[in-house]
Amino acid sequence: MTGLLSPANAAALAELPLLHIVVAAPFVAAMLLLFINDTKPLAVRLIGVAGSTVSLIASVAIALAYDMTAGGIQMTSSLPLVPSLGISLELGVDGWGVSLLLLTGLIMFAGAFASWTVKTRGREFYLMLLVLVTGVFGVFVSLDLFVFFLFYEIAVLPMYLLIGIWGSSNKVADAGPFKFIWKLLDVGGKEYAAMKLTLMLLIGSALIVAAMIAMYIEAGSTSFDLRHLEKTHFSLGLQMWAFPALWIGFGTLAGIWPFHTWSPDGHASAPTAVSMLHAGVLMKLGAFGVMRIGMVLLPEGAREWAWLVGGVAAINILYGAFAAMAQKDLKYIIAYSSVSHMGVVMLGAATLTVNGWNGAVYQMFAHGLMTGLFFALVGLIYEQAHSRWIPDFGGFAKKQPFIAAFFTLGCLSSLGLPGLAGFVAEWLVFLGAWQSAFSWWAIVGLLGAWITAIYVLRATRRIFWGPAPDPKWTDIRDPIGTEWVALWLLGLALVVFGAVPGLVMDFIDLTTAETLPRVAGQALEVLR
Amino acid sequence: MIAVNAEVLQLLLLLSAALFSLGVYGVLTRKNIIGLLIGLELMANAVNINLVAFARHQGGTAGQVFTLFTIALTVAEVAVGLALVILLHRSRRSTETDAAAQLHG
Amino acid sequence: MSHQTLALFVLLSPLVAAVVLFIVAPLRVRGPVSAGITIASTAISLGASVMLAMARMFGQSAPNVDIQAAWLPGGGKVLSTVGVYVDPVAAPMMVVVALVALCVQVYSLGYLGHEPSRDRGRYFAYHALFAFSMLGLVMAPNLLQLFLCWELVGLASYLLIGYYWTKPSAGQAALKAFWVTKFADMGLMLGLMVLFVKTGGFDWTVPPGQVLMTADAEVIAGLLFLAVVGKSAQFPMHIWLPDAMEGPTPVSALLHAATMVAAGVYLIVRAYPIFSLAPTVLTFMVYLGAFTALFAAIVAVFQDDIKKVLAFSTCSQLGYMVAALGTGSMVSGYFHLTTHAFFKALLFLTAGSLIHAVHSNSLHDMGGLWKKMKPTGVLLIIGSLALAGFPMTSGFFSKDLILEELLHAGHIVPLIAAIAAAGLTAFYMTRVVMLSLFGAPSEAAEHAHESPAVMLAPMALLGALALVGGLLHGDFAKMAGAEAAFHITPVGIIATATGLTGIAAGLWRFSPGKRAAVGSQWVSAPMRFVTWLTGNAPVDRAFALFYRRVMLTAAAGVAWFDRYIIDALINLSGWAVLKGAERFRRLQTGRPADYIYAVIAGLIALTAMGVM
Amino acid sequence: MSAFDALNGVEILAVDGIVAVGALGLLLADVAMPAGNKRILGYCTLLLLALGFTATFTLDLTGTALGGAYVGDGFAIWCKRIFLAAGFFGVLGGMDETARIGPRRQGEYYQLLMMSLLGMTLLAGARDLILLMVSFELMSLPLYAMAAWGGIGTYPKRKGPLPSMELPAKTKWHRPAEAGLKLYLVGAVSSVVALYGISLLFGIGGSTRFDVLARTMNAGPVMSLAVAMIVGGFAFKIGAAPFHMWVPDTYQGASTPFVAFLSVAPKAAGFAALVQLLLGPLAGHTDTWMPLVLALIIVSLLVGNLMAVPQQNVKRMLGFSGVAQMGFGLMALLAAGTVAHTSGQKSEGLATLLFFLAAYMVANMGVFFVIEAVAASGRTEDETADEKDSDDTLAVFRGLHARSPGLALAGLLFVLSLGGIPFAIGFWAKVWVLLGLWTAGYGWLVVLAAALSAAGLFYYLQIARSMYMTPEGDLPKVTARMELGLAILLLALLTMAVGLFPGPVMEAARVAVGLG
Repeated sequence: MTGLLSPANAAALAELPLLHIVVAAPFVAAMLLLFINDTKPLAVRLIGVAGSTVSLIASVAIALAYDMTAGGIQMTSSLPLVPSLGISLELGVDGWGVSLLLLTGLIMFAGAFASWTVKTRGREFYLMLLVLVTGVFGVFVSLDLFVFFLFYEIAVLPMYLLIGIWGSSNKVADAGPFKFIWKLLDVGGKEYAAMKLTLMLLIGSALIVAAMIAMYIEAGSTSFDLRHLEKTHFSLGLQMWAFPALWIGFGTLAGIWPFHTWSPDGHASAPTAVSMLHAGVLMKLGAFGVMRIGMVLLPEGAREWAWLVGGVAAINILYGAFAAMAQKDLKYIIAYSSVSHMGVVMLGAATLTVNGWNGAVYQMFAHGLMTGLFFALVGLIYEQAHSRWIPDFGGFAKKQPFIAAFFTLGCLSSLGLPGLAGFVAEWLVFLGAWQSAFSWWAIVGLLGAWITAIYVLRATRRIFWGPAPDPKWTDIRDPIGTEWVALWLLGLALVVFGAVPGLVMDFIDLTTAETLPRVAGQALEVLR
Repeated sequence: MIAVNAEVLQLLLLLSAALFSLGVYGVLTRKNIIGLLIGLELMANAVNINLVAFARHQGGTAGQVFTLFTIALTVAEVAVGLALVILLHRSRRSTETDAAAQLHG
Repeated sequence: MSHQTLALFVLLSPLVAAVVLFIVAPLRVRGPVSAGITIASTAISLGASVMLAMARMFGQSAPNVDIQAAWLPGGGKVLSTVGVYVDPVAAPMMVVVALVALCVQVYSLGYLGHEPSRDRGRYFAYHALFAFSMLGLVMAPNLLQLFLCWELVGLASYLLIGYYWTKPSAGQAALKAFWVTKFADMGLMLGLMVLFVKTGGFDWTVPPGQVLMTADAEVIAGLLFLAVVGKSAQFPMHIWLPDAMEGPTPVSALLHAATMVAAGVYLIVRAYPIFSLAPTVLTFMVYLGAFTALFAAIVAVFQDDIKKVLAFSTCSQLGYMVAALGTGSMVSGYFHLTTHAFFKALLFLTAGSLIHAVHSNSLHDMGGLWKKMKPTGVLLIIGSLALAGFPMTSGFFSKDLILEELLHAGHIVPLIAAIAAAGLTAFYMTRVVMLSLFGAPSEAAEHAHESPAVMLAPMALLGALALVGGLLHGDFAKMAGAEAAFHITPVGIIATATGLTGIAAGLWRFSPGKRAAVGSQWVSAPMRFVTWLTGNAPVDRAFALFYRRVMLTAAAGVAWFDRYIIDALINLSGWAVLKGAERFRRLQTGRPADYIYAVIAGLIALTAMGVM
Repeated sequence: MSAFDALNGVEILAVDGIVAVGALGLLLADVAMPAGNKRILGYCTLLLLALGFTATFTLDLTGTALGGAYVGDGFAIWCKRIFLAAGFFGVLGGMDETARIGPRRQGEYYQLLMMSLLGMTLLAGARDLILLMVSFELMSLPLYAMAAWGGIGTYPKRKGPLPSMELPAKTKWHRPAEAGLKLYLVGAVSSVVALYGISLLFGIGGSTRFDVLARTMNAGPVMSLAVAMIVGGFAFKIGAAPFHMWVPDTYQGASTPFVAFLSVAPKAAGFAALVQLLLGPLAGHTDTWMPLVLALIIVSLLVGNLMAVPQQNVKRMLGFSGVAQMGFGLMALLAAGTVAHTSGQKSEGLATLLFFLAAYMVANMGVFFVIEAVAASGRTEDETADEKDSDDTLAVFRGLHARSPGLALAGLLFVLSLGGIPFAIGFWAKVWVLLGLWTAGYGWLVVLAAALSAAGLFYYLQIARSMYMTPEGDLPKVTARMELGLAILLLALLTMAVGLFPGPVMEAARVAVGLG
């Protein structure tokens, strides 16, 4: 997006409090919703859409205003929160932030429309959704570790209510010998899923707190400012335990194996827009945390533990792909595929190479778009068929040609077809993996992409292809009205950002090039 | 007046400890709240013996003043206790501790 | 117009058509509109390609067109570019692709005329996508773009094979094609990674001042060749190609005979600077290519489905090309690629014409069509002769060149295999011609009638090229910087004789009188083993077993593990806490006496801790 | 030396004076006032408490009084504010319930509350063993009586823990009496134990003055015994495990607004007493008491969190959760002790403790008031709280989001604050405590506490679940009465406001302990 504005105009744009707008817009919309009567669904929806539209516009404006020649962290502002502890609302954005803000803006905009059909308690739904997205935006623009964490928690918590209230329960595998457990916990129920998700993520964040506090104290107990912490050279002892703590803490949200089990149940139970946001954006918070906090602040720790991070990511890729292949519930397939794809992100991060990191961040972006599209589609199918059970499906393309087309598009991005955003990311990650100290990661990644091709296309064939659908599916249809928004927006974005990756990659590469040298150290010199 | 030297102090402390233990024994074994309160009194008196013994051993008045306060506190405490016992008795016609055992778990 | 502009036109016109058709649904759902846009765009491409190629093939002086734009950044530098690159290697392939694509598209107007308008619209949109990606592949300035388009043609293949998506078999065939080629493509990706690590770029030439070690070159070439095996249907990854015949016949002609499957061969041609540094891989190519050529030819003999015959024949011919490239002679393989594109596309189109007439793929249902469809029949015979290497047809020249190169390189066993395959090729093509045109007419064939002109015209054009295309061999070689004059050599004579023998045997065996010749029952007892191969059974079954036994079992195992071990551990801990708390709360008995016990016990514990 | 020297600096007892005079004034007014409108006494109490609270800001209460037995410092003043605020909210939120339980005797309730508060405010500044114990008892004794405050009702058949204890149907049963008795029995034993420990301290040090004790005491087995008894005795008051057994039963049995008060103010006072002793005369003997505190922390965290999990009664659940919360308070103490031990300086630990207590006060009282508001709406006019056995189970919150969106939102806010979720005051409290604890070198404890705190969300979210995820059925709409509603609103605003901008309050806490 460089060069779309003249430098003067871009500078003028950067003068606006864009970062504040992007964070505050959804929150203000949420607060407005408190004063709207629940009996006016259209007003509620419009406010929700308005909040997300302002954020989207602001995030695009941030991308336009970001000065590519200067690089670094821009549009900074500061508002002391707790001066005695050095906590302050430091906002600012770097290249990674720009790209992920853009992603969040897109997904939220699409999600606001995908939630159009929420039937009960729409006001509370939009309210929670907007609060959640406030947290997400906040994380991407925080320059203060503590505030980063605050927003992180804000983004995680509304999920409990969103899933618990508006979610749906799933058919899960037979309890087998675990009937006594299944029954007590109501495994497969939406409240089970919501509670599991919340507890796992928050217990993970306990580790983040510990590492955060330790880093703060070792850095002199004066400031949580990331720029300050970056300048601090943490002792090896601290790095050796704090990095894995951050990795597991943030990684739980990123779905690293074996702390991923909240993800399939959670995503499968969540309502459409929530799945979109959660798989599309929230899981990225985890990966972003590992990279932005864990790796950048604790470079030695990252180097020492890269073998484990990448190894687990490799497990993730294959494990998620295989698990997805065995699923019969459509949402579980997508959920497990997210586990697999987030493995690609973590793999890229673990390579500690330029290409790997570029790919990792781009994979966050691409996977966000893709999985957002997927969940929007699944939501549409589920709304009409009232089922997600693939063996019951078949021949849907007859009645849902566009859904079939968009689903195929998502599948193709998922399996890394060139021309779609997923390819750029996966290719760079695998390339980075090959350049890293652990070349076999690349082979695992390639295999994972191939297995992805198997299960996504198999699902496509089972759902959409084949003879005319069973007579019981008389009501299914193509999208109408606002349902189109998410599909076209995310579908086109997949193509555009796949064909012209530079639009976003230029931002990402800028930050990667700036931050990687301190993490990768000498390794970088050798490789390019 | 007997001077309380170190040996005597030790004896007195042992006495107080014994009394305290007796009180604890009473508190633990009595089912009746009145009996339990008596055990409590024994424990409180062990405190008094301690205080008096120390006061005599060290000289000064603080210990004796403290003892006076302690006696008052114990009285007040038992008075409130008895009031509660009466309350319990009104509703349950019993002064056993187990009469107040419905809130649990 | 400058050459730069022309080159951009070649690539961008189908791109624009594809983008417009994919995005603007109202245009796509109207078959004629979609067809018009696609054909017009392909025609523009063809025109521009021809202009570019003429300058390069006959003028010799035109500089290469090289337009590149940054595509991906990496560490502040440009990691890779995309663009168009036209050099003497790319130029003829551009023409072939655009020409065959145009022929096939025009032909499709007639062939699919009875399909619903909406479906035809979709079909032509896919064609536009294919034309763009195939031309992008051919004109790629580096191997990364070649790979991008390589995958996109795979997508087009998937979509076009699955064109009849309501047919379960078409769906399966589409998936199979995609999975197998995608698996092979891992080799290409990996090869590019190795190439990047070794040379710092994705170019097919080693940058000046750098040396590519032979071992590295072997690895890279080997990995690239893996992708070729998949895409160009070499043994044992050829299994997807026969199934791919589920697609409409014009698609088979364009993708699965003339151009897309030849992309593998083109990759070798393009990356020849690297392949030429890898002698082991080259030798392996010779043997695998020759084996595939013979194997597929044998299998083709026993097929009753006319498209399956041609599909195996394609495998076989691709084997020739691979073997030729393995000998170190780029020109011969490449030349065979172009001639093959013409005559095999022609054969598929004529087959389509026959199928169109009898509504069946089976040779059983044909017969006696010569009387009803003379023009088609003539073209089928021309195509068959070219494929059989009948003297002075295009196939004759290109095949001869290959055999000679095999001899020069000293690969005697592959040479024998190739000659045998040539004989078999002549034999099975004669069988096809005899059974379909001159056999006893079946019921369906009684009502057959000739195809419309819109189908015949492209066939005629291809037929002409199949006949005379071979005469271009000299220019072709010159363009590639080699001298290749045609000589009559012993090998050529033997090969031609073998081919003629094959034709003769076919004429004798399948002469109209011998009714029993139709179907596989003509096979004699010792040939049982070979008939077993006709179902493609062993390899196919091995792949199916791998899919079911390994992939699906692993999937089920992982899913089980996830639910009953990993997830169960987490559930178990939750359960343990809940149950434990339920137990633990009994300590809160409610009896005041117990509470006092707790206080005293706590005190004793604290005291014990304190004193110690 | 004049006889009046002891009165030097007595002006720093102004707030205590207000409370004391208020208590006596209420007594007199109660006697004089006609039975009909005793509710005015409640408003008088509010006024007095507000006055006292304001006085902590407007008057200079620092200095020494009573010949050194009483010291006014930042810590004491801050504690007083917490007590007075808790008292204020306790009265405000409980006004209706108090009037309903004993319309003619509500004056007594306010007197008792004021007496108890007097004990607390004195305790906060006590620097003398005698004053410490007297004020401690002054605080405790009224609470016993207040816990038992309530009517006698009949109940459906109840299961007892043992067959012999099962109550036949329609037995008269006085739930508050049981609550009071349990509080009393455990409390009396504990305070006598503490007293015994203090008598030993007196014996070792030879004085009742803290400053003297700090100089004269020598470590030894007797001291260890004394410290164990003192820590154990005061741990009862703050409800740390294993001295917590009264907590859930009393919470469940007593009237909810009183529990709101009981659950915060006396605990804060207990902490004040512990701080005075452990960081006063025993500051030099941290090796003696820190292991004990550490043991209490771990047991409290585990027991509190574990036992809260299966509770269906919200008040019981909050009781156990309070046990776990007290673990956090003790952690602050531990951190302060470590710093005192290593550098002999005042530390942030104390500031975190103050902030934690304030945060806990706000959120915990809020939850109890929400419970009260919901439960009260289910009662008929002539029913008193203790007569309905099930008005405080999780089920009463069913569908609260529809029955009263505001209350549900406030309730959500309070439980999230207790659970330590950002942008609520409780989050900052917990994080700050953990920060101090890490500085003190207990990294592993930080991880344990943070993880258990997150796991504790399981039961806090049960409340949210009941409010937001279960259908309301035919349960009626809820409207909180004015005073109660006001209390909830104020507390919610505090939770939000301090949660969003914790800086000034945290800074004030630091200043209070002599930092910054």
